[in-house]
Amino acid sequence: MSERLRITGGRVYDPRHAIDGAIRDICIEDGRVVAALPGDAPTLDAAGLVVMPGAVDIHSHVAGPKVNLARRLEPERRTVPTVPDTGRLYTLLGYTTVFDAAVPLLGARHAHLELQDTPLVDKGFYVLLGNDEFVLAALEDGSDDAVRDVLGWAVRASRAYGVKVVNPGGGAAWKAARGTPGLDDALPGRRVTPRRILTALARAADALALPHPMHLHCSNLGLAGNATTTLDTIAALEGRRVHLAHLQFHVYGGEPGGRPTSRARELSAALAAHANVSADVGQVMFGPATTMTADARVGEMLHDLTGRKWVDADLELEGGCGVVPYEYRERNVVHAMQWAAGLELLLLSPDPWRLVLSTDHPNGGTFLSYPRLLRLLMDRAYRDEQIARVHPQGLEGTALRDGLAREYSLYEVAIVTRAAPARLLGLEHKGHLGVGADADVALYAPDANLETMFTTPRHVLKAGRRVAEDGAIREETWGRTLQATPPFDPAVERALGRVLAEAGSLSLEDYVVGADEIGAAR
Amino acid sequence: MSEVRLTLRQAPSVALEAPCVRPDAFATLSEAAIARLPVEHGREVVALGEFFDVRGEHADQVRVEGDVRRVKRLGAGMIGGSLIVAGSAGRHTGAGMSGGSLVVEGDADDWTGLGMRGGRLVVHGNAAAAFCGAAPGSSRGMTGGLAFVRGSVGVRVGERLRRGVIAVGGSAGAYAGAHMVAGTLVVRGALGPGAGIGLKRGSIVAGGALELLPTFRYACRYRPGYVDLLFASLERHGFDVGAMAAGAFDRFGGDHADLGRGEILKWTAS
Amino acid sequence: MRRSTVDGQPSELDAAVAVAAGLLRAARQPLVYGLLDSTVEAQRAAVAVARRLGAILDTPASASHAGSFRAFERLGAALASRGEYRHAELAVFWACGSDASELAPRPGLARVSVDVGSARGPADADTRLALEPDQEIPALLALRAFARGRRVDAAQAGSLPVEALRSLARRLVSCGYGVVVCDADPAPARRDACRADALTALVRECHRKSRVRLSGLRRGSNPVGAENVLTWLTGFPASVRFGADGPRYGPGEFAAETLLQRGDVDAVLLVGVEPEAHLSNEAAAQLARVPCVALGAVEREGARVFLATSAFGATAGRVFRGDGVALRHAPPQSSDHPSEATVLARLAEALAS
Amino acid sequence: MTDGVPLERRGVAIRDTYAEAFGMRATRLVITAASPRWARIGADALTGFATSVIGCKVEAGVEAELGPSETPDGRPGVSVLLFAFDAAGLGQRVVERVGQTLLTCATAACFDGLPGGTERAPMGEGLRFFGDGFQSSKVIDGRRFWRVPVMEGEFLVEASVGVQRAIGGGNFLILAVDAAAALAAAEAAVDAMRRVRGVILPFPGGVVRSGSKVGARRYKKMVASTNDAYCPSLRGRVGVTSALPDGVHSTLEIVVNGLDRAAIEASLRAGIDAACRPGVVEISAGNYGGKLGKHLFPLHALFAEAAR
Repeated sequence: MSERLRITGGRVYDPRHAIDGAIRDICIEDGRVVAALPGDAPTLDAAGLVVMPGAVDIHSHVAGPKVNLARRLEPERRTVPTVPDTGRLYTLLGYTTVFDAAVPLLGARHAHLELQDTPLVDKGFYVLLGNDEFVLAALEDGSDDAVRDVLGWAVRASRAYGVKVVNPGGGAAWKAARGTPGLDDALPGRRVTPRRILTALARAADALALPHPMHLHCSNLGLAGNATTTLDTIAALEGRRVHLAHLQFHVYGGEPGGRPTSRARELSAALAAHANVSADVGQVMFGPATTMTADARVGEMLHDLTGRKWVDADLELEGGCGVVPYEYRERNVVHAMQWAAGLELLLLSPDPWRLVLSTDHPNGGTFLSYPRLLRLLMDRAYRDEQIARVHPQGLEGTALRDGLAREYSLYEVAIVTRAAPARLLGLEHKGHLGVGADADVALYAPDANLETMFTTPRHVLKAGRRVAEDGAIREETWGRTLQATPPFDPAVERALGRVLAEAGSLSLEDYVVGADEIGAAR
Repeated sequence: MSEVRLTLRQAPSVALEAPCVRPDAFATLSEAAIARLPVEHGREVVALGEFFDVRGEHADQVRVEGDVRRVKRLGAGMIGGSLIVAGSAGRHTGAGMSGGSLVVEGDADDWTGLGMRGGRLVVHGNAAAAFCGAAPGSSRGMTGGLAFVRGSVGVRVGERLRRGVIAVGGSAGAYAGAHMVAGTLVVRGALGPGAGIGLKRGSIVAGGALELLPTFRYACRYRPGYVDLLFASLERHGFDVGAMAAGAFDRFGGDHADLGRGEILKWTAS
Repeated sequence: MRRSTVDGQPSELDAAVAVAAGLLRAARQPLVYGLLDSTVEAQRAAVAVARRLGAILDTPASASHAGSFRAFERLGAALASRGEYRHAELAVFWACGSDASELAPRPGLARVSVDVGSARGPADADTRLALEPDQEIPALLALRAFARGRRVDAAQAGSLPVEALRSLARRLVSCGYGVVVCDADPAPARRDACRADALTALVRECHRKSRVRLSGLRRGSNPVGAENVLTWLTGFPASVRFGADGPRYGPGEFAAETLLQRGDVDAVLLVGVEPEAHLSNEAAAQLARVPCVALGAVEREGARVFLATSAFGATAGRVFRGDGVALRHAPPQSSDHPSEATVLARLAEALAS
Repeated sequence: MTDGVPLERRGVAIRDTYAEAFGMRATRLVITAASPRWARIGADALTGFATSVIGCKVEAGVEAELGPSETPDGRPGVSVLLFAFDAAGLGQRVVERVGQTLLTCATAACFDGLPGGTERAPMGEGLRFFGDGFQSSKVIDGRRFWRVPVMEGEFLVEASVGVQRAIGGGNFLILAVDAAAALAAAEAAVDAMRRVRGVILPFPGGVVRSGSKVGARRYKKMVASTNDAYCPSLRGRVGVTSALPDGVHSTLEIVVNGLDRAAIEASLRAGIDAACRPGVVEISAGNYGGKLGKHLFPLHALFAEAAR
């Protein structure tokens, strides 16, 4: 028996199809949008409501070893929700697809265990490469084809959706000698440079035709002067496709070792000039946060700042990770600058299809602050009120001082939270409401307070099921795990096996996640 | 002067979670409304009135009678008023309280005054483990107020104390004042092993025997002025400082395994 | 083949599950205890049962690992997966052995054994340092003070081997890569509330100047799995009560040992554990008086309901290695009995109906 | 009221005029020490050279000697009052004076004597930096104290002091037949007034001989100059309208600052009463025609109220 539903009379925002608030019916059958339904199909009255595709989070941290360490680290404040709550809370905001941005090969099985227990949303992750022995050995001894095959194997073995590169080569260098190599510095004891890692992996991701390009966390995150690194990185990619993660953390001016300032304007211009580059913003929101990153250097830096808890972990043959509880404060000059830099990027954005929303949950703040972020973008008066509250020195030199007037429209919001992330991810059936799309839909009641509007959708549908209504879960369904299936030459396994035999504590088979290890646990 | 009196009618068969017993909350409630407040008896949520006879209403003076050793979280989070437990109280009594007066006339169980933020907490008998201690993971334990125990306390009294004063008439178990950040802990009797471990700042005033950790270093013998202020305050609140009213203190600075800006003042009669 | 039993009498599984569900439902405060020798799949299923029941959920780690939980929550940790230990130039075995081949004797690895009372490290260590039990915490603090560059007064040090500790601290802060190995599930006599904290703080301090990691040895088949599964499903690694407002954490408070001693549970579901190995005599005696449902490969005497399952060794599933790496557990032999996960799923269904 | 009705005590006329006083801000410090002697030494040093805001920006004096039961730390003590025109200025003076005279004074400690005051000025907050990072603080019963390590041991000083509205410049004049009679009467008055709490007599020995008028005739820069109307030697000088009756050959003034009106009234009443003795012709008061301040103390009213 097919399940049908007609959503009637709503104002539809579907940027992929250039629908900007037109009154349309959306017809759903068996979890997909269809062109039409028989007249007797059940209806959901959406008159007066805003209808959007379910939102897609392109960069979050929701599953895997470091996320779970963070949960255990903070029983007293719980910034990082449990796995069941992650699925529920995302859904209650109208998000129906979520990607974890950083899972090491060795943590893939663990990440899938958590994804199996994550209800409601569709989900997946990007596997970490670029500081590991597998890629470094291939780069040193082999050809670009070898790197491509390592990448193909890694995505298949970990059942990942894409590939994430964090501080290319820098993680390995930090681990070996706490060094921070420049783009053309050879890593300690190696002939490989960050530039080589970067370009080879970007090329490999393209060669394998992964649906999402290389997802890159640039070097020198959080450090004064890192805007130069980011600009150099964009130049080094020579027009190859790349997605820059949490761009806000990489746009700082100032002297190395000094107080960072914002160079968001320049990065915005660079984004305009490079159509091959997309990014998510990594907005900082005031309040509690938990920093968790495969960039272990950042963990150490933040621990030195806070002097409190810190999890610092090394992973054999790969990098490691750092977890540090954090708090962003309005009256802290650096935090104010970070907050402003994110808003600058969004308000100066040359193309909403290439700069999308994220808080790098929970690094810049939790995903629960998305509605507040949307209000900041859409409501200038509210934004000005907030601007008046933050440390004034933090705003010096930022475009916020110029009185940026831009207010995002509902149409643009639908782009940066839905249509664009889906397109950047190569998700053909997400982020729009055309025929054949997954019937993931969020319906909002307009409200003068846009934070209120986006905090509690009136209805959320997942694969055609009415899963949430007015802030309560109505039915707990189970989403899919999304994975890419690039080809690779099995011969690469011999080389990988050699690396493991020399320096690992597991066999190659131990790295391979089985088909039976994904999908709903129950 | 009106008062709300709760008398245990039926002993709970397993622990009863009763954080609803708060004098500040009772101030605005009728007798019937108080009796309807929810408590958790194991997995069941039942009305307070199922277990207690409730007499009185609209008062922030509350007296609890009967054997309530299995009743947990009495007065937890209270912000004002007065709560008297006529006998011994269960775990987590007065946890997180930020104001008012809480008196346990008998003994107090584990985690009494956990994360206390203000007000006055008095135990006439003994208190068990983690008196005025810290919640798991929290960087700070008690952050304000005055708490004292006429009898002895168990292990880890005043862990991660941040501000406020804790006084113990008898002895203290192991790791008294562990990881204190600031504040003052006074123990008239002997202290168990590991007193002041991880002390960052703050003071432990020790009236009885104690074995110092090697990471404390001797400074001098004197009688710092604040001690007399503190003792005068304690006496005003009804805590007897005994022989420490005179004499001097040996000051040991530490814990040098940590920040090391705290002190242990060890009393000496001379 | 072993049969499930009800009151000692053989029973079909479904009938026994129905009796178990009735027994647990009738309890005012049930306890689900164990999960130590269980696969991740069984651990998940046990959480689901506990959640449905409104039970308290606990594992033996609440007693054996309490100090480590506390230290992690206060300070965090400096960890490494086992393969990393091959970089080690210095291994300090703190009153324990090691089963990691990466820390076996080899050129370039200096191995130090710190022996505390009768708790001794590897017999073939290069250097040994002997401490009395009451010197253990003072020694850890002195090491940390030395690592910070502080002095220790002879008057307070008493009989501590100050020079040996100073020398060890120097080695820890100057090595290229060091591993401190400790017993993270110590026997009851060695459960000091502050030992893990002092070890963690020491490693953190040394790590400012060198690279040092703490490796805690675990006991049981899948203790790290239990912590991980409980954490991602409830937010907490053990001692969780499913109350009216969701899962609540109560280390000590919701630990099986004290719950039993205080008579605060009136039914127990045992999964993947031999409780007597982890409980005091007093608590075990109370356990014997409480209606009990036990899953396992070996019938439990005195249990009202025994649900026969495959042994851990014969159950396919996933487990976590001691260093936190998830692995597939592929048993050499298979079992005719259903797995714990399967039986728990049936129990959850029976509770729902 | 007793308008127009002559009033006299023990044969001394009390002129029907008023003492004119002005609003100030005041604080009270409680100084304790190992002995009454050292408490007094500290208090005398702290209140030294603090007679008039005209020349030293603060007026201060000893209020009372305190027994151990009256002090926060149970040691012998002295309470002093300090007066200035505003809270900020008062706070600066407190920090300067406590730093110079009590931080340095053997065994002394210094506490806020107005702990209920909602308006606050920093004391230990400013002085703690002498501790060079070795200082520490304690909060006891909601009050914060700084412990500043010193060579002797520790200097204990409360973090802040309460500040309240107060009145400065309450006064009366003793018009006597000669200088000896004026001085004897003034001494008697001071002894009586010092028994009243809440007031200080900031001038040397509690007495001021150089009563002043507001401004000057000849020197425009002077804010105050000699009170020529009461100078016996200027009687009959061109330009002087003497206020002295015949037979008066010497005048002394008593100035009193108080925490409130009632304290000043009690103090004036006690002082005038004691000053009414042989050799004194008349009691008058410094009346500036309302130019000085808004607080007026009619002398006759003091005694009318006492009679009630």
